[in-house]
Amino acid sequence: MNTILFLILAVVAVGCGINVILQTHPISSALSLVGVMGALAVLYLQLGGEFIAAAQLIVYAGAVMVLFVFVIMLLNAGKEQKSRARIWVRWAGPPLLLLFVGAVAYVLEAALPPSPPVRFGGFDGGTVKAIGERLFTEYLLPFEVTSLLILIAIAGAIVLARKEID
Amino acid sequence: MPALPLPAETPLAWYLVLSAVLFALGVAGFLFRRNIITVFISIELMLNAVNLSFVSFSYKLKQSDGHIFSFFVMVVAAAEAAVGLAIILTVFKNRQTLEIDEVSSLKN
Amino acid sequence: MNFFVLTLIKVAVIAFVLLTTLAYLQWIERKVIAHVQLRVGPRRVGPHGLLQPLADVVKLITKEGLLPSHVSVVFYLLAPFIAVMFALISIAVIPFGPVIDVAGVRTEMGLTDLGIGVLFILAISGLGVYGVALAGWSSNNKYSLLGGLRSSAQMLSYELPMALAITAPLLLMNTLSFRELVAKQSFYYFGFLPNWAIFHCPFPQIVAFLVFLVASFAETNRVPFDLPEAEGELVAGFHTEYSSMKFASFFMAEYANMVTVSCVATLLFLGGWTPPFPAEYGSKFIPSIVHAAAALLCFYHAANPARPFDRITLPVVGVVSLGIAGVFLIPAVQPILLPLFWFGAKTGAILFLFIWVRATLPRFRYDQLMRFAWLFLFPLGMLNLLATSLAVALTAK
Amino acid sequence: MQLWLIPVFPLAGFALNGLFGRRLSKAAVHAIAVGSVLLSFLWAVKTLSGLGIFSGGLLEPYREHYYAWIQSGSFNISVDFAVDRLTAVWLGVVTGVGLLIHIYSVGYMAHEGGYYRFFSYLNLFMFFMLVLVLGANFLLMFVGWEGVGLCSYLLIGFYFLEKYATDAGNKAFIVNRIGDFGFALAIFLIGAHFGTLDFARVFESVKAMPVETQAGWITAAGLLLFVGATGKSAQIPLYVWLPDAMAGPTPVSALIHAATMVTAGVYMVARSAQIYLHSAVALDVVAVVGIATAFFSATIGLAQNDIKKVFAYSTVSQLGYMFVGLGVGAFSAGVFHVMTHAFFKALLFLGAGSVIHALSGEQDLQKMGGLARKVPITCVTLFCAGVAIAGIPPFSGFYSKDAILAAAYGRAPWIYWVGVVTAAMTAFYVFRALFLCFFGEYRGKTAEASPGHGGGHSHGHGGIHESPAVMWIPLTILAALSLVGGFIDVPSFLAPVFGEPHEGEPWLMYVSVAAGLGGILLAAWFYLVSPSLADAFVRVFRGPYRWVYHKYFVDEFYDATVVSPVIDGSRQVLWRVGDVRIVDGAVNGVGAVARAAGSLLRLAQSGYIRNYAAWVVAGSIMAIVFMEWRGGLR
Repeated sequence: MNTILFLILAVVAVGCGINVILQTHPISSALSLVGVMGALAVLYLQLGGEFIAAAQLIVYAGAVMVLFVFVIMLLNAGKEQKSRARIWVRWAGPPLLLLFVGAVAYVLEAALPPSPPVRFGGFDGGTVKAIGERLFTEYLLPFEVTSLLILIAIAGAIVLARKEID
Repeated sequence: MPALPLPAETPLAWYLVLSAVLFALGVAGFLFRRNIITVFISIELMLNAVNLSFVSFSYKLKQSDGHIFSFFVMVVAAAEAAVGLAIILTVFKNRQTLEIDEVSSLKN
Repeated sequence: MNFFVLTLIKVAVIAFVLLTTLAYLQWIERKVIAHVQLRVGPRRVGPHGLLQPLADVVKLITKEGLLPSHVSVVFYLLAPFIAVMFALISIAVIPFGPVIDVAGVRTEMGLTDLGIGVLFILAISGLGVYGVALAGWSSNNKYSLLGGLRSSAQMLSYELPMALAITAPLLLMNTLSFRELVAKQSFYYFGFLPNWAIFHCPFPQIVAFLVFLVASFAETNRVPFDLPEAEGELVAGFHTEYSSMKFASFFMAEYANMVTVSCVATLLFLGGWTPPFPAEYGSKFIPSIVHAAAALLCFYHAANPARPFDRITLPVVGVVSLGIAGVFLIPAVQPILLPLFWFGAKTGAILFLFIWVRATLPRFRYDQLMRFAWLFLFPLGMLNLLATSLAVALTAK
Repeated sequence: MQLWLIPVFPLAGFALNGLFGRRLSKAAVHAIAVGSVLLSFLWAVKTLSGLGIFSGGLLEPYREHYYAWIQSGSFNISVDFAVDRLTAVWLGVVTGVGLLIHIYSVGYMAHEGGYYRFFSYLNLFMFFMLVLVLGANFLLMFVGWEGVGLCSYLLIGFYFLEKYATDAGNKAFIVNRIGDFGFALAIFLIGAHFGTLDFARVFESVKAMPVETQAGWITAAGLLLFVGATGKSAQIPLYVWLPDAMAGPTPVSALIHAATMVTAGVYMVARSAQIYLHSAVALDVVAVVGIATAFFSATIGLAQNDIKKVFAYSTVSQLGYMFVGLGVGAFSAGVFHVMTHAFFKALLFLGAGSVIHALSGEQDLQKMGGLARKVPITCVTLFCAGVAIAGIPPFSGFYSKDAILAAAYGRAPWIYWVGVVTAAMTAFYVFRALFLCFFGEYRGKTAEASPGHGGGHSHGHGGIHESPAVMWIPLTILAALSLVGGFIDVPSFLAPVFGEPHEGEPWLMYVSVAAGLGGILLAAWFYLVSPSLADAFVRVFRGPYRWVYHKYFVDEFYDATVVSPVIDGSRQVLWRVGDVRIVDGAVNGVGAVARAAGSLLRLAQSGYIRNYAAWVVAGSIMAIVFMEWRGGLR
């Protein structure tokens, strides 16, 4: 059951991921990314991350990507015209990429000690309660710093956006 | 449920490999796409992949730190998206293009 | 496999009830607005136009589904689907009543009860925007595009006050599951004043409730925040290019969203299916009394009808409602029906508010909309949240 | 006991006045300032009485630990305050006299600009002074030490629009730097040797050591500490800053440059008594420097015409006395003299201030005279101070000076005799100043503001007038103290700290008293009976008089030997060679290298983001491969 679900979601995720980079229109990429996020959210649930799954949907899919779509629509970004061949990228890119994937997979294979298989509910540290407790006790400082960061980001975004309004 | 030829319990490594593949896809998108927004989206894809591996590792270690890290990643990604998109807006307003290679005046 | 069967049954029941509700909600809206505006509204199809929704459905199904040539097909077709899907999904986590026994099967009213139901609702409502935005973008029409832009910006902006307003009662109740939320609101101060969130000590959530209501108006693109589909400016906004079932699904999505937010408001702030005063003071007789009163009204009007046709129809309605009143008196079914009644009553009240507002208020201007969200609602929600957390912190053991 | 409250009150006052004083009314400002000092005075009294100071208690030091300041391995310094009887004396003097002077300043500064500035500095000074005396280790003491130096600098240069004031401030600051450098070296030496700076621990381990007969490192420490003392307490050769420090407002001269700060050196030496007791050389140096300072500055005092300068030199010479007391091993006597001196010297300065106030800023004795009727209270109080400082029994100066001289005779008679002469001179110049000021006929013009006093006095009150009550009440209190202060038997009070004081033969006492009376009578003869005699005297001894009048040309000597070489050296060598050649050269060199490297690396920078990304990917791949190759993964 678990595995079937995983396979389905993995297929969905990878499919959408490929779609992200194959689609020529940014909005298609954005929506494919939303698909990836949805799949990942369910995977998080499988891994016992209730809170993170919800956050994934709310923050990423619900806010960030909507912002992307909004901007794409605002700029009315058209299709991307065919790349004039930058030759070395054409030839160096794909093998480099495969090498990269291989390396990462290999490292995972090598670095990962044999670990328990995933069962649904095998880990209950991801509930909102648990996360909240740790977030507001030992991770309090990072949390506050993050809020500061967001404040700065807001200010920066406003400044940047305002500059080209007037 | 009919019995399946699959393990009833998923190996953790599968999740990690999935995240690796997604990450690689993100890298590919970053490298091969020339629309700034798409490049940005690829970055988000990479971040998501990393989050997945965070969460899987925290499953393995039975600690919620991974979740907290990925939470921070999300928050930072949100901030980054806000600023980045604002920058993209400005670039577009100034240069009427989203071609990432047009925006190369930073050299020399 | 009992679980699957049960779930399937419940899905069937809820889907049927919900869809009928949606259809008739629209009839009610037309009627109410008509009466507000001193018209009579639909009354050709069936008595008092009661069959109008069916007629509409038939019409919408049988109409030709146009596919404009200049649209980007995939998203054009995807958009209404997304919209209606996310609108209906969120019903899944909403409980309508307590856990009950039906024919020895113990089950809860409502599909399921997530531990993080509230977060789920938030997430889904956040995703709902894609339908509208995509519709606006894909139908490749400047009005639609504007509609889509507006709706995405508007929904992003009103997510925040909504989330803040939701968070405040959660602080008091200290849970994320709707069922527990209701359980926490099922007591009475001094034996009669319900400790619903809006009355909840140490910090009544009236402000949060109001903020939530306003934000939900915006989230559902209802008047006075219906800028994405502002007829006056944008023809029909994001669904200008849509027709027949595709249009219908947008319509359905809007009403489903209304129902959802009303249910959420009921569960979060109005104590779900708990009666406004305890049973020992006779709250269990209220439904019967209401229906009986309705019946008497019908009989009175039947005695001296405004229209000849009423002589037949009104008594029928009266008898039916009398029957309902009787049913509510059967002790066996009371534990099932009473919660449903109260839940329906509260939700209905909020839905009526939606309609009423639509009949009353004019539309905002766009900048006013944004300013209202960021400069009024957001600070208000934030202050309320701060005050609540302070109160909770001070009164915590 | 909450010792920390004592310094914190003035600190709060400083913060309030310093931050908001500009917007506060004068009343609020001095209410805050005086109130804070009053609070810390009361708290000090309460604490001390709580420690049984008035009931023969506090035989052992009482200390409070607040927090660990510096911790590195075994060497750790904590912020502790400690009170023993020695500290108690200073606490009383600093807070008490400080309070009186604060009150006095309310009247004296009433017409000055920068009112809040003045009071906030004054409070800050109180804070640092209290930290200095309360601190339980050398470093904390050093903090207070530097702090009071800073405040002294700020307050000397209070009229920062006047060049001479700022110059005087700089002079005080720089000269003190020299002393502080010695003090710092002493601290390093002690820390290096004992691995701690805590008074108790240091002195314990010193006690365990043999007395050094010839130069050893204890001597070195003692001498270095004494260098610091000479700086802060204006001893030869570093006394030159104190007379110039009179450029500050008179209450500052009274509080900082007479009563409290300048005695910090005495406190430090007395505190380090153990070290000095273990080094005969250091002790003798202290005594000799002290007596030399006392004598020389007394001679200079003879010829000064600025009333504040006279008292300044007398301060220097009295400080010399104190060091004599310390140097001959009569620490308690020295401390005793600190207390009495605080009373009568503060009184002298405040009185002088009152006179100056009355004359609207006139400081030149030649332009005074006959003021006795104009400012009777000031006159009376000043004469009380005079008899006190002249050592006339039974007034306070007599007891302390006598104790010192007796001890000095016990150690080395010649010091005693020089001291007697000095005492005579002291009596002479003090009464010279008083007679010139109060008797004879008025030699000055009618009041006009002089730059020496901030020009603030060119206001309504016409003619010469007695000071307001807020000024003369402190005067009377101090007068009473300087009359009866001698009956506070400090030496036996300090016995637990320094051991019992030794009694001298009675004739010593008679001699010194006679000397004092002689001085007074001589002054009276010169300046009351036949004033012309003084001028004749000057004409006869023109040469010596010139030397004395010009303070032995010490300042000019320092200018020639120290100051200008330093300036030229830094200009020619440090700037031309060191800065331009070496430092700038290095900086520019680095820049050039960076530029060269950059022009190479620039080739890799295409400006195409995706190229960079490709580089990143390649790099990470290489990193992973490398890790695997090194087997770093398992």
